[in-house]
Amino acid sequence: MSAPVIQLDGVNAWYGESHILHGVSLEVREGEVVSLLGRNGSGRTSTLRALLGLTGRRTGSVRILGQETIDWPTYRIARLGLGYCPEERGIFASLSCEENLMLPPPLVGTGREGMSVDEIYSLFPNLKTRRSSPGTRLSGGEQQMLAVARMLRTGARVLLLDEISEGLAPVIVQTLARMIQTLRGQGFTIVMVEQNFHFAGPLADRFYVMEHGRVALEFGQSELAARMPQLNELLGV
Amino acid sequence: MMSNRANLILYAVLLLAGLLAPLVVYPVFMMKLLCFALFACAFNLLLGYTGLLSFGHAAFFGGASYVTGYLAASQGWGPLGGIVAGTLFAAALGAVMGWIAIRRQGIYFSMITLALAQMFYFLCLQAPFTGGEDGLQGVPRGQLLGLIDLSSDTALYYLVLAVAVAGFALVARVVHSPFGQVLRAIKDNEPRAISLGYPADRFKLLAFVLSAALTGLAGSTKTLVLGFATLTDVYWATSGLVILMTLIGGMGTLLGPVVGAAIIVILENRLGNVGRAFASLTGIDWFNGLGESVTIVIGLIFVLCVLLFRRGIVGEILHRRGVRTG
Amino acid sequence: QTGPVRIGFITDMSGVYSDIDGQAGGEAIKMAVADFGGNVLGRKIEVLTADHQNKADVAATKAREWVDQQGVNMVVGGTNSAAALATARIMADKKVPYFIIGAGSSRLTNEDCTPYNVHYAYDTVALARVSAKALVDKGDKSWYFLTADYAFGHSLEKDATEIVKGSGGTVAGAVRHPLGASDFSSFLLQAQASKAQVLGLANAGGDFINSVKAANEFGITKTMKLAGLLVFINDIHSLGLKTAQGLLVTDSWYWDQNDDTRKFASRFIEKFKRMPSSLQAADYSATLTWLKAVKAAGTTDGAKVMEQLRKTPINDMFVKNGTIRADGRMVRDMYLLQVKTPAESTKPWDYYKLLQTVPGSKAYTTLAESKCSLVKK
Amino acid sequence: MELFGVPLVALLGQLLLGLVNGSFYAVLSLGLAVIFGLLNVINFAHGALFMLGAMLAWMGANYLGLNYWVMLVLAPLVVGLLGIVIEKTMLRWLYRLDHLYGLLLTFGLTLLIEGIFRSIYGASGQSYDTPDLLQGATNLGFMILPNYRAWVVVASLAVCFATWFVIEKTRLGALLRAGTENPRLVESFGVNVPRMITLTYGFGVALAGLAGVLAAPVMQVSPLMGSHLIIVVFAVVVIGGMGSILGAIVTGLALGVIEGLTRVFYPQASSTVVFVIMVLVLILRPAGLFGKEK
Amino acid sequence: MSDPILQAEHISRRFGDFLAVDDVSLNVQRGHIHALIGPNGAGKTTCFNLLTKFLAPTSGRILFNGQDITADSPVQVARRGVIRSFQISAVFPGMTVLENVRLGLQRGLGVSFHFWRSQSLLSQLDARAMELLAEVDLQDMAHELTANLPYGRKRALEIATTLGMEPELMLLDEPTQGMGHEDVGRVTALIKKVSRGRTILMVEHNMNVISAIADRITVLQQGKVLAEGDYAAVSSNPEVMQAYMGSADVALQGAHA
Ligand SMILES: Nc1ncnc2c1ncn2[C@@H]1O[C@H](COP(=O)(O)OP(=O)(O)OP(=O)(O)O)[C@@H](O)[C@H]1O
Ligand SMILES: Nc1ncnc2c1ncn2[C@@H]1O[C@H](COP(=O)(O)OP(=O)(O)OP(=O)(O)O)[C@@H](O)[C@H]1O
Ligand SMILES: [Mg+2]
Ligand SMILES: [Mg+2]
Repeated sequence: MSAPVIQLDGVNAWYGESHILHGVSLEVREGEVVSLLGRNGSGRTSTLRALLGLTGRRTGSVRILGQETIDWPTYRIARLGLGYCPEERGIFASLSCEENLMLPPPLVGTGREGMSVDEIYSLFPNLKTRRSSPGTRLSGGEQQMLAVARMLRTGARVLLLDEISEGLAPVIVQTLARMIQTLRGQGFTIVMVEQNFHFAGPLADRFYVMEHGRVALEFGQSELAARMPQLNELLGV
Repeated sequence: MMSNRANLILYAVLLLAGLLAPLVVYPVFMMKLLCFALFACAFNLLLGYTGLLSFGHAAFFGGASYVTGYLAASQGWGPLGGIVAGTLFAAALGAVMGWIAIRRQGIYFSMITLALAQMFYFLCLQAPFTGGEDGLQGVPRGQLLGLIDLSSDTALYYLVLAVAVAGFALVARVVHSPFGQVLRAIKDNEPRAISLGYPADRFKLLAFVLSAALTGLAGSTKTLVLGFATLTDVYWATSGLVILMTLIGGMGTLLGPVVGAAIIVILENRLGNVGRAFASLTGIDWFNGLGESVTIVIGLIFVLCVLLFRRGIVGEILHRRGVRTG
Repeated sequence: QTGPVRIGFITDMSGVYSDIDGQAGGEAIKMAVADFGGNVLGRKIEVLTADHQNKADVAATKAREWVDQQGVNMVVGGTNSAAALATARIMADKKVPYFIIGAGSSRLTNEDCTPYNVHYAYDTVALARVSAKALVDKGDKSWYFLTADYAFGHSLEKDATEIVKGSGGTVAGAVRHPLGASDFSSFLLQAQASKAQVLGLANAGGDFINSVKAANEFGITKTMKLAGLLVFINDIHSLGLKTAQGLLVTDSWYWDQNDDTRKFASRFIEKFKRMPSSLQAADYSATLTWLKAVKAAGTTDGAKVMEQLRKTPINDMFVKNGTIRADGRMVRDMYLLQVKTPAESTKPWDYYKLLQTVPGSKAYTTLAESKCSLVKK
Repeated sequence: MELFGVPLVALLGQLLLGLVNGSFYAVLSLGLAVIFGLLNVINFAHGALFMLGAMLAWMGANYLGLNYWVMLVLAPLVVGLLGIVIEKTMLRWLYRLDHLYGLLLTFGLTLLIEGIFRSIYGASGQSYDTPDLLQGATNLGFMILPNYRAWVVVASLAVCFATWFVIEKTRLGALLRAGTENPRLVESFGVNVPRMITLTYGFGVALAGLAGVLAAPVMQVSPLMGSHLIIVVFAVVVIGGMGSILGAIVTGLALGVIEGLTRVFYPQASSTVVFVIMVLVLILRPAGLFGKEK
Repeated sequence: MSDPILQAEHISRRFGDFLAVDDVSLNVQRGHIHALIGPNGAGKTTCFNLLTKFLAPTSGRILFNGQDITADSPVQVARRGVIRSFQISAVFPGMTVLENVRLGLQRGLGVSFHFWRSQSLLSQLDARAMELLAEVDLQDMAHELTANLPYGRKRALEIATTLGMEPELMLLDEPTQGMGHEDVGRVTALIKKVSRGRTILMVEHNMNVISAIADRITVLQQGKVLAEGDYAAVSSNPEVMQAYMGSADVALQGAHA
């Protein structure tokens, strides 16, 4: 059993006054692909954001690679080797597609090389053709690809992916699925928030199902079939 | 929302206070205060409810007071005519400035209004009839409709009170009108409002003109009260002052600006005494100089308000009462 | 009646004029009260001061309130003519003597004169005339004006021009600069191109100072004489002799004229670490003059005191044989001064040498010219 | 040879003088643009800090006997430090709010700073001598150009270009521009954004301080020297459009020149010409000459 | 028999050197639910922006009910009864859910510039507003502050508001994007329901939704029309599969099963 990379223990998070996460506890181990499922507003995005200290206030314990980071600033947490691909994509308008791609400074000491630009372009041909146009002039989907690609360059070893299949054409979704397989093969640790169960289902080793800012259910790939009924009633898949 | 009955009672009390004020407070001072209160309310209509921060309202305030002053002093117009003319002028000026400034949003809007107002300031400075730094002096109060002689402070006071109340009522109504609703929507999410078929810019412009007109009303009235119009009224510092009034009182609240205006005007006139009081209380001699450092004090309040007290006094009270402010 | 006799002093204490008058002016008044013995007609003398921040409305409301509520018996008005004009009307209504020190607008003794105005220190006409007259007489006949582009500047230019032409000089032209212009070089180059002998600076404060600086920088001081039409010693001080030397200015008082003035100056400087301006001296003198009149008249009643004031000539360290005219003008000698070179200056604040004394009768608008309604013709 | 009754040589002279003012506009609006970029704050205090720069130069000379060249380095540093303090203690708390608060805060600071200096040094201000090295003037044939003014132009152009290069052409610049849009996200890349912001503000106001020192020998060093200038600079910024660094620089210079020419042909308008141009630009091209359409 | 409500004739839009929409001709039949699909970056949203005049076409013209609207402003287009939704949700976060919908209805009263009237005269719209909210199951959130709604519900609210405008033609850009599955189902049904007596042009990636309700489908690729027809025709078109669905096996499952 490999070492835990991420350990959330009783994490609470707030946006302004509104209390979003109520004692979330979960654990992700080296080289695992973990998927957070849940309905809209169940708190999956917030969980990722809390992990990075991007929510308003957060309490509890967030250990990353064994380090307690609960009162660290975001940039220090990220430097531990995290790569975050946000729900709203976060493509920069004032930067060209390529500048966006090159923006994140390589993370040092994460013990892995980022993907080369060529590899990335071969993975997402659209980006190559639109490389010099302003980031937000890209279409919804192109932006999504860019957001993912951007993370792969930095040499982050833990990827936090929020709804990356969202708004993408099936053909691209398939590419992404394949990509995640590959990445897992290369030993990345991946946490993915997914609405699209059919995308996440086959990919993840373990699942956490969230509801109202809590973890409602946790199970492994093997139990998937058995858990289906429960899922149906939790997610309405 | 605060229950309407509570509101009504509150306003009734305030009105009563307004009616009795001259018995206790010095009327001229009270009148000046009312004018600035109206000024602040008009300004708040724009900042608090449309989200437009104008840094050029001095132009309307001063512009109107010059027009009124000129007509009353050199053209023998009566007070009412003067005030109406001044107000209309301000509205017109507002239409022009607004038409230009609304082309840009947010901070740009502020800078543009500031620049335009500065331009207007220079025009006033050079125009012959304003009397440059001597100011336009000796504006007669005249007779209201040829009946009531306004040279009596009390008579004038009730006229001013009436004007201020009317202005305030109008602001209150605008805020809670169908128009007001659309303004809120635009403030919230402009492209959506447009896609619903609301020409955002025209709504903003109307709001701007309304605010300018009311500001003008305040300016004209003030000229009548004090009997002169000077460059200070068109100077950018005045625009800054009215912002501060709104800020202290609480932007986006109906009564906030009134409270804010009261505080600032009192401060301007009484800072010296306040300082001496402090000095005698604390024994710190520095306070004696307070009267001579109004700018510092104003600046300090400004900074503190922005940093610690953004809801403003009234806003804070409403908030404590768990009421959503506009 | 009993209760203290109250003197109100309202001026700009925080704004652009705060150096030449301001708080220190208030202190000068208190000095005068102290020198007078602290009470008059057996009543204590109190001094109220206020800062009008160059806002006429603050000045007016304050003054009105003082009279109505504190029973102030006399008001000394500081700088800013808008404030002065506004206050003057109220004082007239309330029949309270109003000594105008800092404000220079000649309207105060013409269109806007009142029976209670005493225009005590100077006015723009006098300043313009004295410089113009004295210089043209000395042979500097051709003039060019650098004028602040608003009423004040225009009137300075107009008054000076009349005299220059009147006494056989010529005016080559004038260039108008906006108030508070950041850079005067372009205007000055135009002035230089005129080849006139004198450059009349019809502006004040920061504008004046910046014009002089630029004039130096562009070597205009080498080809033209600079005449400041409204200059206070504080301006010279902040310019520094190196830049200001040779400049011609007109003023109503200079600290280094005689023992009396020096005595006052030395008392003043130890309080404020700087020499008194003519205005601060005037504040002192005005207070004294009024108190004397009150004593003589045996009352603080405005009308009676004014009467007393008009019939007694004024003599103290500020003015010799000054007289107050029907239009409220206090007529006194004016001085044309030249700024010393750093070499000539032997002690701190030793800035001026006296070129010429112009009798009041020649300096000020004569009653004949006056547009004041109170003047019977 | 004449143009509208103005000798052409005189005209050349006026052009040059315009350029001098233009350089002040350029440096100031550049500072504003840089700050606005990352902080989304219109730094109203820019004028006051410009004044502070000049004041420091004067104080350095008077109290510490430090010469112009020392202060030319020192003053901007001090102003920059003050800026850093301001950002860390005040501005910082406003970022999550409407940008208008930034404007209001800095407006308050302006009053505060100017008020303080006025109560200490009085309003009429101090005069600061031209450094000996740049004393005197050069006769260009068509005019006598004081050496110092020539220096002002050269120095400001150098500073402007350097800034432009860093922001538009380097990776640091790219980070700045990204931070401009979504600082939280950039931070999640492991970039220490808070520090980046602080330093940017520090740098922006340091530019104002520098302009102040450059101005000290030319203008009277007085507490109000900044507030007159700043409003014009705002107009300049609106005309140029805050979108581009280069825009800020070019517009600054251009307007300086235009203003200079108005002083010759129609002095009465020289105070308003910039505003008039602003109006025209807004009508014809609302986003500003170099602004990106939103 | 064909009765086109919206016709785009050879419209193109270029951004700098890049042709986002390249000579597209579109013919939307009255009463149809017309789906616009295509790979990311195909130009769907851009088409929407052109048709609603949020962007000006570089060339080509647009007819609505036979009238040329190529020169109209977005507001004018909206007033003709062409209402759009956005790919990213568009609501008024600072207002309550009810107020959101009411604002849509308010325009009908034509009192929006009446700053002297009381807003209480808007309450006459409340009943209608509640109906609309009920249609998207938001009735019991009517007095919530919109900002506090989760994303999916915001989308629903947006649609309700759009419906309130009684549009003749509705353009929906990915209406089900980011919705929970039960929401998707509900919204699909909703669209079907409201399509009666209306025409709908929608961008959608979710094949189930499309197969369920679309009468006609236009496939865009790289700014050009690749194919047009009903679901059967389009989904069996080899080019389309190649370009869009990748391989046949997902053809019917699509991205969001
Ligand atoms: N910035 C914010 N301010 C206030 N509340 C927020 C904010 N962001 C999210 N919320 C609220 O927090 C709750 C959880 O949101 P979150 O985005 O984590 O849900 P989610 O599981 O990601 O669902 P989805 O992303 O599909 O909407 C929701 O009720 C949402 O309204
Ligand atoms: N304003 C713009 N400037 C430059 N290019 C743009 C602009 N808007 C869109 N584009 C380009 O036009 C193409 C079509 O964009 P559009 O948003 O219409 O795609 P889409 O079909 O909506 O894709 P998605 O399904 O991912 O939203 C994309 O390549 C995009 O990069
Ligand atoms: Mg989410
Ligand atoms: Mg799209």
